[in-house]
Amino acid sequence: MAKREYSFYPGCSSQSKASSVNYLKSTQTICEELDIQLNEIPDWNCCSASIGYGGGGELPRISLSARNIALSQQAHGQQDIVATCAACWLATREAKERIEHDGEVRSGIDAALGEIGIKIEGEMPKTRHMVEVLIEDVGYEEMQSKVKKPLEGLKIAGYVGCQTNRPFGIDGESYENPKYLDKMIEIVGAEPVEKYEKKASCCGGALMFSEPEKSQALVKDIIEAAYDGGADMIVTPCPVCQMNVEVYQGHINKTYGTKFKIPVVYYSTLMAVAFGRNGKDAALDGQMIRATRLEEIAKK
Amino acid sequence: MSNPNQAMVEKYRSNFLKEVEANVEEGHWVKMCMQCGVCSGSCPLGPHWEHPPQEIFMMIRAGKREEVLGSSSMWMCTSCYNCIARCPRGLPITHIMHGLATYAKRLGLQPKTQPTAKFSQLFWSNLTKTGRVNELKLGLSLYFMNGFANGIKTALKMQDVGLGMYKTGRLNPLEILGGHSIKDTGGLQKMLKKAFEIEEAKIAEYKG
Amino acid sequence: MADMKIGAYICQGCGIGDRLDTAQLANVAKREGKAAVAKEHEFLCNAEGVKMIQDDIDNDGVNHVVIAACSRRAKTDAFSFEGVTLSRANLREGVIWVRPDTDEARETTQEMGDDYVRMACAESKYMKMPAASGEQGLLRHLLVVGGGIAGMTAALEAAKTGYTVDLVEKSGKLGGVAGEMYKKYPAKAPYDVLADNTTGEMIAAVEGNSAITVHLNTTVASTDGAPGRFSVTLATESGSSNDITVGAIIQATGFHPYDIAKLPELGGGKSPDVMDQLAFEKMVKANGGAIKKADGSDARNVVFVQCAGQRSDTEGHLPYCSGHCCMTSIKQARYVKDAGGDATVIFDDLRTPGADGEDVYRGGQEAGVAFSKGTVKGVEAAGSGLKVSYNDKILADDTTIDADIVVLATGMVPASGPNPYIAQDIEAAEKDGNADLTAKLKAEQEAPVTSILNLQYRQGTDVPHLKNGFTDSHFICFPYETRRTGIYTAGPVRRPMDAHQAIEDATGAALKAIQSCENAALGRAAHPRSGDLSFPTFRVEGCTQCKRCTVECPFGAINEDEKGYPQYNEARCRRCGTCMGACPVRVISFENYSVETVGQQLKAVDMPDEFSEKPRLLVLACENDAYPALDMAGMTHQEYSAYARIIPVRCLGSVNTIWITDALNSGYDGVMLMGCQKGDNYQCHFVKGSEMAHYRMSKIDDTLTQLNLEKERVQTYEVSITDIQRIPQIINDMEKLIGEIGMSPFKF
Amino acid sequence: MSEVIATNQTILVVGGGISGLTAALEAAECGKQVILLEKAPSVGGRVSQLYKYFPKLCFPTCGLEIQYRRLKANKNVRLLTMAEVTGVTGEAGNFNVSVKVSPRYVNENCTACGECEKAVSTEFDDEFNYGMKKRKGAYLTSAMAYPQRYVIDPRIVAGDDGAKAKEACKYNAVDLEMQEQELSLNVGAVVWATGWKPYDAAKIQPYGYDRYDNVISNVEFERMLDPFGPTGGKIVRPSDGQAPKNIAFIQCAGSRDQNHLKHCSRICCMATLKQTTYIKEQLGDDCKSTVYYIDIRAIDRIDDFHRMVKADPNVTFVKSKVANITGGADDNVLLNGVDTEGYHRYRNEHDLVVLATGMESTVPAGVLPTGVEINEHNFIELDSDSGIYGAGCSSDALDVNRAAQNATAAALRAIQVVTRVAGQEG
Repeated sequence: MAKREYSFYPGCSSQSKASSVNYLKSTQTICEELDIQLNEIPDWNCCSASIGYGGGGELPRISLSARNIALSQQAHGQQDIVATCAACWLATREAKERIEHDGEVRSGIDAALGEIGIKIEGEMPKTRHMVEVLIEDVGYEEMQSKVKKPLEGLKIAGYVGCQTNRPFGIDGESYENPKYLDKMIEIVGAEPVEKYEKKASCCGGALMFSEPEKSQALVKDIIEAAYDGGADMIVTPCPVCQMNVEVYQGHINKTYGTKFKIPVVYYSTLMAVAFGRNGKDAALDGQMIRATRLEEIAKK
Repeated sequence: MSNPNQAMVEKYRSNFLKEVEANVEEGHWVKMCMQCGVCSGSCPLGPHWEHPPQEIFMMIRAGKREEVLGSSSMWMCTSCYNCIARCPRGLPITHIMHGLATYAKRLGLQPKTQPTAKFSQLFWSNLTKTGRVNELKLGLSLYFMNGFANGIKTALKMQDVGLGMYKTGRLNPLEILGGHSIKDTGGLQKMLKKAFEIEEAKIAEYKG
Repeated sequence: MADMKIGAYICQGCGIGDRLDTAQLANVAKREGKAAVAKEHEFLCNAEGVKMIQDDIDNDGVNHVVIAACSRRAKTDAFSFEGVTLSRANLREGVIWVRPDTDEARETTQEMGDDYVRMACAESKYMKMPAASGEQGLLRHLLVVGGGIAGMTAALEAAKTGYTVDLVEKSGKLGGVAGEMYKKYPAKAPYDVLADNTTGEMIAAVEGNSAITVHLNTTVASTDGAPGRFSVTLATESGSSNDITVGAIIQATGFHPYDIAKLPELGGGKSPDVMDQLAFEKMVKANGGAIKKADGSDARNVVFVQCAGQRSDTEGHLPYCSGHCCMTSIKQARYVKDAGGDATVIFDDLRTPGADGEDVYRGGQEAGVAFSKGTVKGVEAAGSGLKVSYNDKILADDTTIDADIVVLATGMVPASGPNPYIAQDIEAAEKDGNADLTAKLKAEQEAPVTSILNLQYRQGTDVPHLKNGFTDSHFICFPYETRRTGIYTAGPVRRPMDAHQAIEDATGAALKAIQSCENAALGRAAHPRSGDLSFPTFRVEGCTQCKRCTVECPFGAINEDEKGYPQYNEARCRRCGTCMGACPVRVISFENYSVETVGQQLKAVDMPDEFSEKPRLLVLACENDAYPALDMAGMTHQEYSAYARIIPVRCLGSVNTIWITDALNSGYDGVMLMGCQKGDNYQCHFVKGSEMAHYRMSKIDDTLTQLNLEKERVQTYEVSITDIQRIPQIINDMEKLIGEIGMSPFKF
Repeated sequence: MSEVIATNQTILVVGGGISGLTAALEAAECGKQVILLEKAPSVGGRVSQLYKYFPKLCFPTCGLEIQYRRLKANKNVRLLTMAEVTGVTGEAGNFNVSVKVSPRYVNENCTACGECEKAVSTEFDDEFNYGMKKRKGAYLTSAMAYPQRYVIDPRIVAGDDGAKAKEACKYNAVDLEMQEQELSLNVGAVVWATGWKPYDAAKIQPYGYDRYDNVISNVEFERMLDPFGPTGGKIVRPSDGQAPKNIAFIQCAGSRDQNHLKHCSRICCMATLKQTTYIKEQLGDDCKSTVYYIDIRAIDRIDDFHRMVKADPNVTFVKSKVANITGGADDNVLLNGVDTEGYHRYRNEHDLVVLATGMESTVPAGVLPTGVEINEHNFIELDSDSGIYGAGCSSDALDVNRAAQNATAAALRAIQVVTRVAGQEG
């Protein structure tokens, strides 16, 4: 099987010692296993996520992604741009579509990029989420074939969240009840929580900072539903979700008197462990709430 | 005329819908709402909206300019895209809400203490400085956005989170010294300046 | 016709042979049924069985065929013989499938079978082959009344089918309301744009069509005759008249806009800038698209008030929705937008249905028309303009909006003639104690309404109304069923509708009119007894000129001659037999359906004596609903009493009380009449048949009293085709009841 | 069936539902030759699966009985069941139509005695009951089925059940050797009346039709009222078979929605209003209904039905498109949304939800000649010269009354074509 190559947009939170560096680490691990080569976009910049709107407005915000797209084209031609972060993926893909469909936006972007002597050439490359690469290009079957240590006995709530899911969706799955994460849980040998009602609910996203009480109330429901479903841990494809659901459990416990302590891991972590890699490669050391069951399996 | 707000009122002869269509991101969609209520019912922060999206659309049509632009409602958007996914008329509601919020902010009409309005500006400033987000600085500036005393309180409250992140290698205290940056920060800022200029030009003509 | 020769054929298939003694059945047919031929066959409906029968017809002179097998509704393809009468004894669905297969039941089951064979033979004996009267030939010529878009469409479509047409228009020009339109919606997707009014092209097509004769300034002075031979007198404004003969008639007389002066609270009649949709349309057309107030100044703000005086129970308002008004207001609001103004539509429910509706709605929004769900409280003059106060239901706000022009979306008032049954309706309303309705109908009766067709019919001058003046069919499945055969209404006179629907409607009506001509020429009945050649005749020497048949015919088919004798008008008749049921002296009959064909059946039943504990229940079941339900009871193996003897009738309206009297005199212990739902939501296929039967049976008590019999022995039921479990139950209940009140003493 | 004779003066009607039946019969009763094709084993279409019609609340089988009687009596109509059009070529006055006839495995000898059904045992989802019930491999669609002839499910033909069915039939009606046939028909005009299918409720993901037992579609609700249907005529919750006490109707479920059907399906408002009367009829005051709607479209003179239902204290109307459904206790569900009249948020618990799913046109792609215009809603546009005319719900989302009306008009257009052909050929 030939090596698969992509133009990679890691995003701010994946940088070294940033909040989802563990996501990057585990992703790199599974890419090794699956023979995927990620070519980082040189000098990429922040996408401004969704929350940047208040400062950035429309055109400046889109220009950020446009710069990344142009740089990707410059360095990697028409290679698909792949992001691991939902916000990065969404912002880039939305920018691409807006540039394509809105003439006024297009000319504004051309002018802005012109200031720094770069431009978008011809058709823009596809913009994809890492999960799409895994499902659509690699396929469940091939992923399953790499499993060396099935995660038997683990029950996992697949928490898809918002932006990995809406408005574009993964693999044509429904917005309300996407199943791909459950399928990924299954192929690594664990059991997904069925009817996980909160799987596509919002964790409060960027409002966690400005409206913590409101956001934490949403996170509480997400965790509660996972416990209700008998989950040992939660898995997610989104760095914002991962962080929001993992790191505020202490606060939520204080506010609501709950006793939450459920690990929240990335799919890439799960897969890295199942593929037989060690805890470090799987970035298990990045868990604030340690995923001890995974650690045990990784040590075996 | 130097007050853009007043300029807008006059330009559009009090027709707020036309103003929104001209100046707000995706504003031309507002008229397509058929008042079914799915967006309002779908919003995870719905109960916290003073006026949910669909009511805002109706208020725009009814010309309730101050009430809309001065509302904290749009700032409740978590960008979860539920409304967009479900809207039977395909309105890009998330973007319209962002657009309205930004527009209100540009005209200086947003609620002065709206935390998300502040945070979103902090976020933008943070990222545009170096081209990449400095999570530590962002966090700190956030804690202190409502003054020093409050900031200390919040920082203390968030201590456990910060410590946990630090221990797992997901937070770098050294970021305070600068942290991640793109190489071509100058270029980036030039680009953004241009983009801002183009956008400002749209409303500048009414600033007089 | 050759001598009658009955051939009875008894099937042994489907378990009949196992459950019944078919040799005995054959014997019964021969001995009692007087069948010249009686044969058993193990599988009568297969090619061999059918051939056996056909051979007897061809070679043996059998001309009255009795099939004792399955229901008359089954195997109709196989049992279809030309030139002979056909009677079916229902041994399968009607006997073995509704009785348990037990030793105890065997005797009574056999008795059922025997009786059904007797009945079929008796019926057969009194049946004749029906043949058309030849009263009218094929006349490929139609009268269309109304020169609007529906009338013109009907004329053009008929002409395209090879028919000639006289098109009558009361006014001096063709085009009607559609001709007044500034623009219209396109006939094809995308519907979110406006198209030019093409009525002018249609008028030119009509005027240029040699098959269509246009009569302007003309009305119909008189209409007589029947499908295939209507004689019509046309009267022109100038006083001249013109006699024509047509095969069928389409009435497309359209509507009047509701009078806005009745809506003073909405400014109707108070300001020239408050107008209805038609007036607005005319104004825009006259101004070539400019929106102008009465004083000639430009109107910038136009407010459309939906449901003005309609969908309302308020006295004087229209209780219905006119269907088109939301779409029309959106169109007109777009005129305003196109002219650079602002338009707001205030609605309750926005009704833009179907494939085109949502496109229209979105198109209006796209064009910038504002929509507001609300209730308008009032329209008042304010300065040089108008102020509309309303409750904004979305913002839950009492508010006002300024307007230069207010358009009231008022409803359509059908331009139908006077309701021929208004007197009857008033009587019924009075009987029900419905004072509101009575008052409303009386007001309608007093209002002078000009006749459209001037029918020279015993039952009035015009097409009966269904409700609120619309001449619609009452049947969901059969939208064109007027109660005047050969006269079809189309467009808004039939039902509120827009121009596109009116075009569709008129095209369908043209088919029905053409079909009516074709049927009349062959003497065939129209729906629902399509193709039936039998029609009523009467014995003139027995007739007492009592006029019951002419009054009770649900279709106004029967006229009276100068001596007061009935004239049946075959082509107007729907062959239901209500006249036959009405006749107190029993002189009316159809060739194959008469007082005798039924009366002899019920008399042919073997009547066990009073002490046998074997009662006999006569069930007269409407063939349209009750009988199929009984069949399906058989198919689903619902058991019912072995004492029931079921005779299908064309309609309960055809049941003559003599059958009841005869049944009681013959010793039946109970008589059950099963017909369709009557009343406002009638399901009777002949409109009034079931109701007439109920009325007549309400008078049967006297007979029972005279005979000293309990009233409960005769019951009339409203049943439906889905009463597959209920009908067996009511039969069984009757058996139980007889057990309680005892057997009839009239068993001789 | 090789003896099917059609000429360019024959009208082909495709689809034996209420529209196709109407078109075929109206044309035939004008003296025209008609071939009527039906894909299913029996005619009647969607309406045969309904309990009652609005606004009269009368029974569809009542009208069908009349139509079947007209059909039985009229030799001008030739009915072919289990027949599907695979291609149409040619032009008005001269079409060539390819038809695939699937084997029924039962020939005209069948007396509908039911012995084959008794003999077989394997059960399958019953299409007539939208899979809410099982039927055997030898079956009659319903007691009203016309033609009244059994069908053998192809899935049992090769097995034991096939042999048992054959053995049980004393009349040589079961023919397991029957093969699929290809027919080629020459006809003058085509009336296309293949009708509609209920929009797939599972696609309306926020409503969780595929996740919650007690979320059903309006067509399924309709089947519950049939005494011979899946629940014996009882309105029950699928989860536990209990009578519901608090039913929600969700309007525009899949209609007026660019994520689903863009058009308004016209009938769903009236269908819901009608269904509230079923509830009243069967459960009286013990069950409440709530109708969540955007606009109630009780068009024209049937608005009085709307007002009658509105007056029922057991029926509540909420102007709101429900945002989504989540699970509750006891298999109940929670409807989340806002009442847009004044903005009242709700999270209402209901024990049964009926989705008023819309009409999806079944006009096939790639079968009709390219000249026939099919619009974005998948309805056939009227072109009076095309010789192919959409009727009923192949032309628009229509109620039964309008479908019959429209089919009558379509029949005339077809007659005009064959009349012209007859005139030309003398």
